[in-house]
Amino acid sequence: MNAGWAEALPWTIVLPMVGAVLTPAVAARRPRLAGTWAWGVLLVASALASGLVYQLATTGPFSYDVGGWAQPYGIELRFDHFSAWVLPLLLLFVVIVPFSWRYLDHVMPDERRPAFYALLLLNAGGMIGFCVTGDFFNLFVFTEVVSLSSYALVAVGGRGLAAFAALKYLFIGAVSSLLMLFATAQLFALTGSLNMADVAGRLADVGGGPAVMVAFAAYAVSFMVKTAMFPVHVWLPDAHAIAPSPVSAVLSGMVVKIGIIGMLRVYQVFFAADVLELGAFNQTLVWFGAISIVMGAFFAIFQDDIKLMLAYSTISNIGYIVLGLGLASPYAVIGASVHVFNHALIKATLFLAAGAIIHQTGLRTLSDLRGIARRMPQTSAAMAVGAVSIVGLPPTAGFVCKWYIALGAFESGQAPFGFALVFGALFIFIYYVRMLNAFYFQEPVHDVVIEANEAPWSMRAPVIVLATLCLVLGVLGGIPLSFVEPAVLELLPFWGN
Amino acid sequence: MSDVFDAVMLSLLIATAVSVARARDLLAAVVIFSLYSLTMTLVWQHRGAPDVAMTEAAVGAGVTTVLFLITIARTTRREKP
Amino acid sequence: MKPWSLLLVLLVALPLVVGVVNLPPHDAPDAPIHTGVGVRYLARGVEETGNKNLVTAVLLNYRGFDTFFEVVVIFTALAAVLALPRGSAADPGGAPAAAAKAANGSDIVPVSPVVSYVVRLMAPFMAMFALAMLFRGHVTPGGGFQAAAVFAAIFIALGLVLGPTRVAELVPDDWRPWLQGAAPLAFALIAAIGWRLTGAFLGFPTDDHTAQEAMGLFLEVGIALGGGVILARLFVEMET
Amino acid sequence: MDVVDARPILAPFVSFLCAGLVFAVGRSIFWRRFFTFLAAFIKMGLVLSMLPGTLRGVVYVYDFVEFTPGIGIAFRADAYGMFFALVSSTLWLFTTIYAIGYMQGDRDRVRFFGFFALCVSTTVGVAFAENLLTFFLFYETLTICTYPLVVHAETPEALRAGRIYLTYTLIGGGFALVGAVMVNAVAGTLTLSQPGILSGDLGTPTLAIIFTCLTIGFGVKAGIMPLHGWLPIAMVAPTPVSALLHAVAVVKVGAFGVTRVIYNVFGVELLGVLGFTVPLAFLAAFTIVASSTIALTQDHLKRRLAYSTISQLSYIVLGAALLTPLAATAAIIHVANQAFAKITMFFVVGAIARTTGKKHVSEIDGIAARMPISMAAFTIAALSFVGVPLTAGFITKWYLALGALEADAWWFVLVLIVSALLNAGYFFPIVHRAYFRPAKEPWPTLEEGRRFETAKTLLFPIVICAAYVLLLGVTAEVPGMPFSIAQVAVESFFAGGGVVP
Amino acid sequence: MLLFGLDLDYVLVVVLFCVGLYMLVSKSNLLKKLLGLNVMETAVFAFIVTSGMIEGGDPPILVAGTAAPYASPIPQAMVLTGIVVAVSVTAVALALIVQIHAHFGTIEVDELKELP
Repeated sequence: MNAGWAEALPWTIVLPMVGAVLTPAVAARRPRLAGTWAWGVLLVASALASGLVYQLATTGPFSYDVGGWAQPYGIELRFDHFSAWVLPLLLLFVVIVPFSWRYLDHVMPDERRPAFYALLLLNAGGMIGFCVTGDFFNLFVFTEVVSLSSYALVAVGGRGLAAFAALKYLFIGAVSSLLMLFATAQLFALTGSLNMADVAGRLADVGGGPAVMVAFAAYAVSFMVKTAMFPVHVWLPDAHAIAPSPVSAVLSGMVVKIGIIGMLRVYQVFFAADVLELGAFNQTLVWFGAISIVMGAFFAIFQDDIKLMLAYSTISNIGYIVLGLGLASPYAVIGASVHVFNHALIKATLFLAAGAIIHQTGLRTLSDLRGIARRMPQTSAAMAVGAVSIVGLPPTAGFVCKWYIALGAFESGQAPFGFALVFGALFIFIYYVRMLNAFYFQEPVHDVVIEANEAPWSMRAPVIVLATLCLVLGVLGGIPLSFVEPAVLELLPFWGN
Repeated sequence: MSDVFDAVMLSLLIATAVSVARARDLLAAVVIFSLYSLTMTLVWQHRGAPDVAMTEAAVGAGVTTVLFLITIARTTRREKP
Repeated sequence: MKPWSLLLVLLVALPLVVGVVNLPPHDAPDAPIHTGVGVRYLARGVEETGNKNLVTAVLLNYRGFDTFFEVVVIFTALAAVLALPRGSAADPGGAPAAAAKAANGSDIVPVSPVVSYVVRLMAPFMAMFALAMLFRGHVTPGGGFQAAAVFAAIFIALGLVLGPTRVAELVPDDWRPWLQGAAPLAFALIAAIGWRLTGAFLGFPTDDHTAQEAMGLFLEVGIALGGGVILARLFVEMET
Repeated sequence: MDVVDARPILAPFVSFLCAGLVFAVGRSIFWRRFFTFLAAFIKMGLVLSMLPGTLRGVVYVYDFVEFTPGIGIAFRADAYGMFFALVSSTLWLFTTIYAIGYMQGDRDRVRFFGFFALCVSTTVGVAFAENLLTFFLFYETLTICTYPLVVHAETPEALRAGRIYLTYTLIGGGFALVGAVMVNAVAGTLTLSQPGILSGDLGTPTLAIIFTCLTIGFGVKAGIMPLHGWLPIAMVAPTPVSALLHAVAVVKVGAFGVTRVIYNVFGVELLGVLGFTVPLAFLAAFTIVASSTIALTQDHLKRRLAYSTISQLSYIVLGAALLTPLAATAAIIHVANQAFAKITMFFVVGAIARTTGKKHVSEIDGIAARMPISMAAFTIAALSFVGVPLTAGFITKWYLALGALEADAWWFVLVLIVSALLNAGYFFPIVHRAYFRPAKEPWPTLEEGRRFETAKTLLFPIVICAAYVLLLGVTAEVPGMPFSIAQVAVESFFAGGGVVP
Repeated sequence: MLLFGLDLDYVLVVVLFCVGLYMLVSKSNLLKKLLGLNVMETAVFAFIVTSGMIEGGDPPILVAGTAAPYASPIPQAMVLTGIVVAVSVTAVALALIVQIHAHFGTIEVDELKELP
């Protein structure tokens, strides 16, 4: 009854979960086997995901009824253009995991590796589920799986300080999940159903009362917290800086995007029902986005620790995406949705390269890492490519989305935000120039930097692959853009233009 | 009659919640919290949700309270003002 | 009273109150909840799932996918506790904390004989009650989680009395990682079987009641066992 | 008419590939030189092979990738693009020869030659850009690729120069991006193939914002007066970098951009109506005069040349701003004239610094005795800048004056005369010192067995470029030479109206 | 039960939510914050189950003793899952608190802030 690859939809979610559950069992005797096991599971999952994307490309969005129950009665999994983000997400995981094999040597003793890789797999599975589910309560459960594994992954590396940062993240994350649960309950009380498409239908005849407004507001605030937007971004810098680098790459690149994809899902439901007038909300999104860009870039300039600075630049890039969404013009939303992927790719490159450098030298601040490029040429080159692409300069992936979001800004007549977008990001380049100068053009100070040798092959290969992808996608950026376009145009009529 | 029971139970709940907040000694706070869970069990039972009542009793009052007690054993018992 | 936090609480509270108050009255029979999706579960729930207790029916059958990942969340909690670095700053290697060691070398915290006798006396009855809850789950209130919680309670009580290491021996070492994952693995297995039988992931065959019964029971046992071991292991890990 | 052909993308790709190879295999000196020369010759071959077609009015087009309908990366070798590509690829060849000689025993040559090839590949990319997106893409990549060259010496003031260079060019890049995006939003298309894609009814305020953003964006690199600050400071870079980049590649990209905006984005008729180019023309005129006066005061040879570059570039901007076919021809042809003359001067200054270590005007008394050929070339270039007949410079000034008269802005002719005098003012003292002043202390004599004054690799490009200056001066009317390509380009710009000479 | 026109059950649930939130925000002891979080969680579960109630409804178990109208089973299933999730989050938080105390020797946020 389901078209070819659609059968694989539930298994793509369940596979990483079962893989995670089995990791302690598989790696009981030899803990280091956990890494290879996790990699294998992710490879199979990405094979399934590419089948799903192929199915999406050929026959358009499809859905899968779990348990055989018809649409509103059981849980429906819906695979549409926005959930195609699952494939690049898994591919990034497939690249990040090999990096972590050698990286974990200086982070944790071996017997804790199975638990770490279990958490990583659970995180991946949770995010796949989040992007694919078509049921509100299911969305909440997947958010919990992702959040819980993220809290733990942050605390895995350091000692007391990491635990404190993780606990701050936990408290804010738990409150935001509670708001999401409250909004789900509110919608359930109003419509009597949990299936997104069904709720949209029933919401139309419920009409736009204050209760519906509060439900939307609760969802919006919850996703704003999850994606670390301007007023509620406080938890992100410490959490992402203290976490081990592969974890920071996962957190900054993908876990933060949960809020964005959630917001897109909620947009789809509330606008299909057409019960809310969204001009004011879009405007606040645009303002918060713009402030996030400038504020993230501004704080990033004053950091000396590389990873803390990368965490702040995540806030700035999330501001991009939110600004794009808030502008609600076709080009801006296309640019924002593709930037979800591009930013994940670039941020993964930067964090892994920084991780490799920290792994080899043990130093984290810019002033200590002077002249590292001589001894670690390839990693520093990847860092340079990442730096250029995060600011959005042309030959790299970041540029194309910046062009589209700016185009959307000018097309919808909000020119000042176009200017803020373009020049807000240049702030951050001041730090990157300092970094590149320190890496390439200054003499090393510490002797550990002088004799540092290039990262081991299993760490260098992922970094190089990601860096080349950053460059290649700058030119071939068309593929994700043309892929996302139909979904955005299908969504846009509801935005009133 | 059931409305009066409802009102009393919910106000008792809020009273226990506030006293958990005010309790200085962490052990006392945890014990009051388990009392809070047990009251909540009664509320569930009254609202026609026996399954939830039993889970709340077993998991909410049972396991959570024990975990809190273990943590207090491993950390401090007094809350500094 | 801290003014700033009061302000924040009010800022959050007011919209919630506004939202909540405008809902249809909470126990009105014509509220959308009772006229929405729930009607079908109440009307045809029993003969479609074979469960008289509709909550269990919804939990395991209609919305089994939710419960699958709820069990995964519990496992995540255990994985998190296992992944965190343990041990105090003094001996960061995560060696069992010295504090738990009582004076006489064994790790029994001195407990009065009355308590230990009562606990050891009560243990079998608690186990009996847990099994009852487990097997009657599809008829009376109860089911996997409650049973899991009671099993864990037995482990924890015995652990307090006999010392955590003795209790840990109850679950043989090379079995432990498999038992830990019992719940999600059970769900995955049932999902596979359901897929073969009915062509839908986690699909229970609506006509064949015995198969439904067996699969439901298998899930309940899986959840009880898995949940119990995980909660007990949480206790043991937090203790040492 | 448009012919689909892969050569417009192959030309930039060749030197991009060469950069990759140099980075990969650069350790061995032979292979590095081999690849650089091979790429230079192939690029020259590709561009020359397209020349006959361009002269016949054929335009080679190649759509590389389409992001979403209407926005993508595409290449188009129209007459003006071909002209600029021809100039920069020939000069890349000579500068490579010069750089090999100049960088003898220097450090980090792999990095130098790699980024050097990258810069030229982006310059040719800019020349062949079919739409503003591709143009901007290569424009910003050029900024990033030139940064390592500017800070090549890794001395504190090199880093300071690099930082200033980046601040200017990136802020300029920001304005250019905003302008390009507004064009895309307002006009719906980005193509540079039409003689003007904006229409009058978009409202003057929007058009004014677009014009200012684009002019500031490209003006930074074109060194128009308030935005020129980075150019003199960037002279700290090694001479081949100053020669090719700050005399040809980087600054010409800026001027090329301004002319593209005037001719292809706005179009001559619209600008005639709107009158935005009048203030631009005044600004250009001011830049010509002001930077020439500053050049008078500069004792450091390279800084004097830098200020002379700033003033020469504004000739191009002025020519474009006059909106008449003759002035347009002058503007386009000046791209070549100024390039060859300025590069000769930089080569000579570099040769002097390399052989005698003298960097200041006051120190080169009587150098002609020691380095006769170089100084002869320098004199030819100086004559060309002053505008003496038979040299390339004369043609530009001649057509620029005609253009100014055609646009009945007679006072521009005055500006030209004043600037010619000023040019004489700061070049002739150098020539005078070199030939007629006795050397303060005897110049280090030729080592035995050396027949020429400096290394052959330095001397050969100097002589060739000086010859080119004369060649361009003489062969204005000969078909097939750069001047005729300029005329084909002007025809396409003024397809709408105006008479073509 | 209606009180000045407001649905009392729902309002009390929100009040409970605010007590929990206040505890989480204002208390400086991490354990107290966690207790506040638990109170908030139970408050939201109370809201869900209350919304599933029905006038004089029996639990949705179709055996001899019970008769229509039945309380809706879906909210109860949601709350069951919610409680289990709440326990897991609490367990992780407690593990972190033990870790913080082991390293810093205190679980008061005010003191933790002063440490480097």
